[in-house]
Amino acid sequence: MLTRWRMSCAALILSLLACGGKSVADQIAEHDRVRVSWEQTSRFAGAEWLDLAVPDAYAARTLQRASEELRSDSEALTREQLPSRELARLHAALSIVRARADALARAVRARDRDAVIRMVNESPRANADSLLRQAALR
Amino acid sequence: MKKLLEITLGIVTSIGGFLEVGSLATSAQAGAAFGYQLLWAIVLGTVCLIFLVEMSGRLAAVSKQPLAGAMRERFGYPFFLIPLVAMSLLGVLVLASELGGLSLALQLVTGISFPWWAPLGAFAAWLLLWKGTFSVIEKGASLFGLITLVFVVAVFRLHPDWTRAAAGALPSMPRHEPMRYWFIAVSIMGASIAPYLLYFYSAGAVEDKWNETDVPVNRVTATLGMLFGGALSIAVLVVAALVFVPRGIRIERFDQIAPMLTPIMSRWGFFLFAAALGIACFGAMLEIALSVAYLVAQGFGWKWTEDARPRDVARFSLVYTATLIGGALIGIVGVDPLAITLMSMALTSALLPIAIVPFLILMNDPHFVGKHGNGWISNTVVCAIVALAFVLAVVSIPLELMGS
Amino acid sequence: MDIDVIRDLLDKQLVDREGEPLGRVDGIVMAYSADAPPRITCFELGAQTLARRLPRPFQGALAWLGHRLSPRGSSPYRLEVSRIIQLGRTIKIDIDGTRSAARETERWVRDHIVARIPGS
Amino acid sequence: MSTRNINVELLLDKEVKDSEGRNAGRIEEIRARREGEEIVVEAYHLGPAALLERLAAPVMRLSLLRALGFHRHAHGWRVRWEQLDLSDPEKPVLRCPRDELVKLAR
Repeated sequence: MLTRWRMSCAALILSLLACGGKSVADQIAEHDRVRVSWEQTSRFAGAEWLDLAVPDAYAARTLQRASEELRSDSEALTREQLPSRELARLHAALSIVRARADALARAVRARDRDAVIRMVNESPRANADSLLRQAALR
Repeated sequence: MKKLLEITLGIVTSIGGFLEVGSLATSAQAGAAFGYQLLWAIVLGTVCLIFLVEMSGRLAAVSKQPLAGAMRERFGYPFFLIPLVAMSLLGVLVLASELGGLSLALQLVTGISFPWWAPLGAFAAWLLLWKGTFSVIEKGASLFGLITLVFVVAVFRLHPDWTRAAAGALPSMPRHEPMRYWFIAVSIMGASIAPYLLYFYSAGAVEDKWNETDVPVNRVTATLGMLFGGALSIAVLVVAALVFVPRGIRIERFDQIAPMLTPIMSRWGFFLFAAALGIACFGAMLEIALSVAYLVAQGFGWKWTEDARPRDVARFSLVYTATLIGGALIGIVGVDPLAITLMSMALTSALLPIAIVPFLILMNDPHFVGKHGNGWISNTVVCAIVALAFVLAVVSIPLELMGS
Repeated sequence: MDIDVIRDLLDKQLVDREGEPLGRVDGIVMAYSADAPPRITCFELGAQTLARRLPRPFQGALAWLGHRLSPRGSSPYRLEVSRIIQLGRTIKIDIDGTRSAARETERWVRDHIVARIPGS
Repeated sequence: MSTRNINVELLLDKEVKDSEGRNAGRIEEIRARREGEEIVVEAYHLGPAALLERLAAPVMRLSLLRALGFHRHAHGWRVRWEQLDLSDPEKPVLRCPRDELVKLAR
């Protein structure tokens, strides 16, 4: 009786580990999700700073944090074995978003409102309606 | 009339004391990542907590024994060490994450960098415990805790689609990122079913000298208080969903949560969030440090009360001081508070059976609770939810550790 | 009056004349002789008694810790059963807690640590 | 006859062998009575395990478990003080065959 019980335990754990290991598509989707999230976090920090809704120190630190997180994500990218075409696309997108986060951080520290306005308008805006519908919030 | 005052006070203290860094962080992250879909975890956690809080108050009122003391007497010394050690270590870890929340709040308000705040926050909490009495702490921390009602105001100003929100209260399978979904569900349940709340609540009932007549009052205060508390967590989740989802923001780091109220209340929203986070965490730190001290002192039979001067309850005071120092040390290390918070909440779920199963057995022992024993409803509800939390935790924690 | 020694005495809370806690019944000593009914003679308190109740591997650790913490070293403190005033939810003992050795560790922690911190 | 001090809490869960060396259960409880200032031991209760006894009693009240068929079949014996030889507390031995013991009403 005991061996049968131990066998079923091993089967359970194996199945969990299988679904634990991320497939390539999952990894790429995760990188896209992280990048978009930090891109929108930077845009949101800039916009709220322009509305005087968040203090300068918070906006600057969040933008700097976004840049650091994007850097560590691109480092993680180099460690993963992904198809080279996808690798190039992800790296390119990451560097653009990171550059904008750094620029926004500098502009906020320098209190250069015009630069921040320009960069916030330039950066892509998340499609609110489709996101709300996807998450069944509307 | 006295009973009415006691009920309102009981409800107020549980609302104020409910939200802390765990429920705030997990609800916000759940809303941002999965919309209303994880509402069921808060509902289950709150229902379970209502039964547990009511039971711990009833145990104290009927047997005049707080939870930890009754556990030592009922199960004997060697067995009692397991919940003692598990809950004390968990208490220090959860306290560290509360300290992380408080430090972040202070950083948001002052703009000064974050690791420096941890020892200061711990010292302030220690000072209040050293000089204050139990009623000052319980009532004060909870009355200030009412600031967390700002999330309820925010929810009504966002006009959510209530029918879709209600749909979230029914458990459903995740459409994306299943591992993350179950890990946050476990963290939410760990955040709401906080064992330290039971030790604190039962010790408070003994300090306030409850008796059998307080059992019905306790049933009302526990139910309504925790219900409002649960509603607060739901409010945080709904606001996070309606603010972060349309903006495509997922919560990876704690400070991403900070501007949660600014789209609704602009600069006021920013500072109200920081104040709510800071006060909620400070209140929780006091409760956790005291509950570890209650656990250890009652377990070994030392004199324990918060209403005496520290020198008259030397070892009791020493334990809460050590707990705060332990929390501060982990806080100083400066590990990302969101990571500590989520993991300590998930670990709470995994360790729930150690704290709750002996408690359930106690509540069915006529030697302790006489005719006020548990009905089959509370036994089955608590068993089912604790078993669910435990299984989910055992499954999702390894996956999360492997994933990150 | 019938007593279930384990359920009614072991691990129970001990209090002195004024009801101040003395500690818990960590151990119970029974005088055993082959030809007369054994008698429960005294209660034992202290880390050393607690250490002995642990499974073998842990005993060393707690005994060492107990030795460190309790200044009087490792011999456990004993309270004669004859001094019991009242058996019930707690066990009341006819002694003055403030001077009794049962609270020696409490006094040691108070005098050497807590009293030195201002505002205590 | 020499008297020796035995720590009761260490007796708990000790396996008791009967005169033929077979396991007669573990010491779960000690029934005593208070005579003036003295507490005199009358009998020992043997059963599956002390902790199980402490857990089992209330848990069996859970109608849920009884419904699932976990009915109490645990049995135990009541051993009078003179029937138990504790000269070596590590190895308690019965001074009589097991069938002379009184079954515990559970």
